[in-house]
Amino acid sequence: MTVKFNNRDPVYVQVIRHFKEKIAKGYFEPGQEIPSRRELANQLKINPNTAQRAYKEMGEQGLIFTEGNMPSCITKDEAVLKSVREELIIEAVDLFLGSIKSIDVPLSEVLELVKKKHDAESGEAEESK
Amino acid sequence: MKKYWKTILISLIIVTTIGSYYIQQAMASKKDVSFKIETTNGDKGEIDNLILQASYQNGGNIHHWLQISKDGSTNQISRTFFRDLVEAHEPLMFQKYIQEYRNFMRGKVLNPGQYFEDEDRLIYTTFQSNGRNKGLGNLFTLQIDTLDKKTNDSSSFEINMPDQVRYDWINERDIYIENGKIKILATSYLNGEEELHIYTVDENKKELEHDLILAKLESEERAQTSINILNDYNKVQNENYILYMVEKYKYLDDGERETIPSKMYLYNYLNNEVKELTIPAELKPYMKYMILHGTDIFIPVHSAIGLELKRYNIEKNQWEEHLSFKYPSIANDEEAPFLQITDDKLYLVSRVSDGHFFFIGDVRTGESLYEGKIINENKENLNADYSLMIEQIYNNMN
Amino acid sequence: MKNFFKLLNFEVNRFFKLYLTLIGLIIVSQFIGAIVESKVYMDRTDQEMYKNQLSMSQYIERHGVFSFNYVFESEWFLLPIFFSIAMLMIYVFFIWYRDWFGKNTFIYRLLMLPTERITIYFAKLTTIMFLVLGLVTLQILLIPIEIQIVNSIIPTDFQSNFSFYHFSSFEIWGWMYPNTFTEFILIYGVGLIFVAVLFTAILIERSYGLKGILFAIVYGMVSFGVFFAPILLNELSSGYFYSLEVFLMLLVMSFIVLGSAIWIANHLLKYKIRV
Amino acid sequence: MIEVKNVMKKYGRKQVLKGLSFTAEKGEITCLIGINGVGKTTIMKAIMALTPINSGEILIDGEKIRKESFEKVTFIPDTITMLPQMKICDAFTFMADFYKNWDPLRAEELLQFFKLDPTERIANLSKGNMAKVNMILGLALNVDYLLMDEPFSGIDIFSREQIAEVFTSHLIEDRGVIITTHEISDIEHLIDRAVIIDNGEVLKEFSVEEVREKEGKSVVDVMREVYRR
Repeated sequence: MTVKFNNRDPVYVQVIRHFKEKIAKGYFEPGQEIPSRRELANQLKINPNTAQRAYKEMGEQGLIFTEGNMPSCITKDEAVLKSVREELIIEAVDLFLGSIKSIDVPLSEVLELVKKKHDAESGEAEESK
Repeated sequence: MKKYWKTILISLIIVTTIGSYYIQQAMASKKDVSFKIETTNGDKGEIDNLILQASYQNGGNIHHWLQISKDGSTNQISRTFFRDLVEAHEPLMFQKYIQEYRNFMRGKVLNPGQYFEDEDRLIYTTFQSNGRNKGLGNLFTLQIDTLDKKTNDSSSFEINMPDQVRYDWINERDIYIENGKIKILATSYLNGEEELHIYTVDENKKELEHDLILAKLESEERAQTSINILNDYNKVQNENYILYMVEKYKYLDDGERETIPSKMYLYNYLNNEVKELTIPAELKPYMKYMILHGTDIFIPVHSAIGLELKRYNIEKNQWEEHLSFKYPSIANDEEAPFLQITDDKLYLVSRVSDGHFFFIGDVRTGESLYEGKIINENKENLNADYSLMIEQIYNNMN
Repeated sequence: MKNFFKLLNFEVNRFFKLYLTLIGLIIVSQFIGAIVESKVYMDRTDQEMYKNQLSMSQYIERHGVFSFNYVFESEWFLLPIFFSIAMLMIYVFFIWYRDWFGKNTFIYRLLMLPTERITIYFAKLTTIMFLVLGLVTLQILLIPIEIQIVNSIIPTDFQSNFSFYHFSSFEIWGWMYPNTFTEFILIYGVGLIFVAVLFTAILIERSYGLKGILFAIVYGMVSFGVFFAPILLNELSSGYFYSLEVFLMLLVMSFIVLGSAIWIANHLLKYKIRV
Repeated sequence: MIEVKNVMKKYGRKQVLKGLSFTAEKGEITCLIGINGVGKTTIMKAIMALTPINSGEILIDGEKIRKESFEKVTFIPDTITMLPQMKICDAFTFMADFYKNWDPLRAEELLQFFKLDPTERIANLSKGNMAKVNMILGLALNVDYLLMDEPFSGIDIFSREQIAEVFTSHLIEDRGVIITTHEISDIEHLIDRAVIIDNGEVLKEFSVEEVREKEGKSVVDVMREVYRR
């Protein structure tokens, strides 16, 4: 996996976000093993210390857990996983709302469009399969 | 280890080679040229205290110095570096001085002509030039150092030579000291001119009292004239007379020089008189071999049957009948025979076919005291045409 | 100590190729010399004998037998030696400057070795002496061979016997192969001091750049002065001291000069050296 | 910890370091940033006692540099420090000869990682490969501190990436690294601390993550600020 980082947000924050997305998308099953922080650093071409920091944070947020000196795993706690998903969705929606506020259109109309677009894309997606 | 083989190998080679080279050197010098004296006749005791300071040439022109005594010879090739450092190569008399009067001898020129010794004093005199202004000659100061042999304390004083005493250099030949008067025999050179002087110094007044010119050579005549002093060069004790000749010679076409009739003079320290010696015609050819000894003048004449010593007595100023020493002919032209007369003894060393003939005779009675041979012990180290030169024979006793 | 030997070995290996060529040069040139010179001599002899109808003995009467000086004083023999000396002199400087100005600045590595830096100095110093003594040894080994070569060409009647202690009667040999081991040690000791002073001078230059050149020269002259002070002193005092005393003074001075050279070098390498 | 305490240095008349100070922690990558000729390299040489300083002091874990220190801190200059005629393996034997803590296995590993042939003569190496070998000479030593002078300058992009990768690997982990660069962007994410230097002085010394977190600025942003001042 590779990630394009921006230089302004702390790298460890970006790493955590990256993990959340993966979880939300379901690439990571609950309880799945994740790469050691060294592997991670190597894969993402980041400083091991940063990877360490990211894992620490995620540990505190309960996203991952480590038993003894076993490799860390994604949490099995449904609640947390669910919250991650919601968090991302809400984030996205907030962003969306924020941008359409500027051009005040009635919500119904917008939703129409959204629905249409979404179906079309997913349709293409179907075909492409 | 094995990646160091080069270095190790080379070091081994270096050490072994250089090591063995010097071991070989040591060996070589062990079985080095060495001479010994073989008594053929007379009293062995004669050579007990003798030391012959000599040098030999073995082809080439390097002089190897060595000393020969009854116990054989010191070989000089094996001389260690340090033996050189302790003036081992200097004439024995000076080695003795340096041992006994180390401090007094510091920085002194080792030229017997500048020394005087009697039982209680050793005196050294030297002319020091004030620098070199060629042509006009240098001004000189005469320095006189005196060592009291008993108390071993030394004193010194200087005399500035008067202005007319200007020379390029002054070469001292002999010192004579009699009741407070120091007489210095010296040859002085200026622009090719040569003069023989007697400088008389008053020890107590510390001043130059008298400057006598015995002989003078103009620059042009020096080409075929020279002043020879026939006294024993190494004698530092008083001798009442100075025997010198103004030798005239001409060069033969083969480059050899031939003495032509020349004048012989005798100077008397006691009364500052110079008188010319008249030499019988038949002796003239030998005059330049004359030897002054005490009140006698000897003229050696080598002959088939040995050596004839013509004798002239100065006091009686007359010729007395000669002494003759008989021994097998030693006529030999490669090496002129060495002759020395000290303490009424005649020492003669002359080349013979199988070595060198060594003879000691009594010059009062004319009898032979000792006959022997100086031979090279190990022939293989010496070319057949080696030559041995005796510089001086010392008697350890005095 | 271990590191010293490693470095020594390393430095030796660095020069080794050049060293071999040098040795080869000497051997070839001197052997040719031995052959050529003896041939020339024989031709001359034959002509001479033929021209004036001389028998061997008569000829030897007049001209003497073959002398090894013909060989040992010929260019064939001497030039390669002088060349080698020159090479080694140059290498005294090269052995340092190559590490700075070489294609890769190796001095970085040397100075970063976990060992006292003065060890590098000692290693290089020993290397030079090592190379010198190597050639000295080579010459000792070659002489007998060359004598063999000559004697194989010159008929026995013309041969003169040659032993090693006559060897030291030629001037340069007198210096390169003194008569006694003591003198050998002393002479090459002086050589060592000379190289040490040069090394230190080089390090001064390396440490202070352009200014350094000036310092280096001054330092060199001072060392030289100190070293020869006793002799000078003795000259001025018109031989006041006996040779033994002068020698001892020289000995002391040499130790002072060598000691200070090493001390300065050590200080520079520790605190002042620049890469 | 390597402490550089107000070090001053002159070259002739030119003052290259004007009382410069910073510290580099073990286990962190500290980057000396600054345009060429501000004395970055000089500092590194000064730390290694490869050039004298006029005043100030430099301590490695609290001590001045000693011969033992060279088993603890090493310097990778921007040129290779082995003889051209040497083979790579020769160079390694040399290192093994003199350094107690040379790790031949790691050297091997790195050779394979960089895909280098140990029998290659150093003279014949490409610039990139030479830089890599040079890296190995430093990295295969079990030292606590690594000083690297412009490891990325003037070499091809792939070599850069390979070398960059090394920084994220166990080879660097737990060691203190000081690295100089005049081109930060390649390694912006690799470093922990940045020390911005301009004509012989430290303009700013900071932890990059902190700055991103608190001020939301990239290293380049910070550089812009400090230079503008």
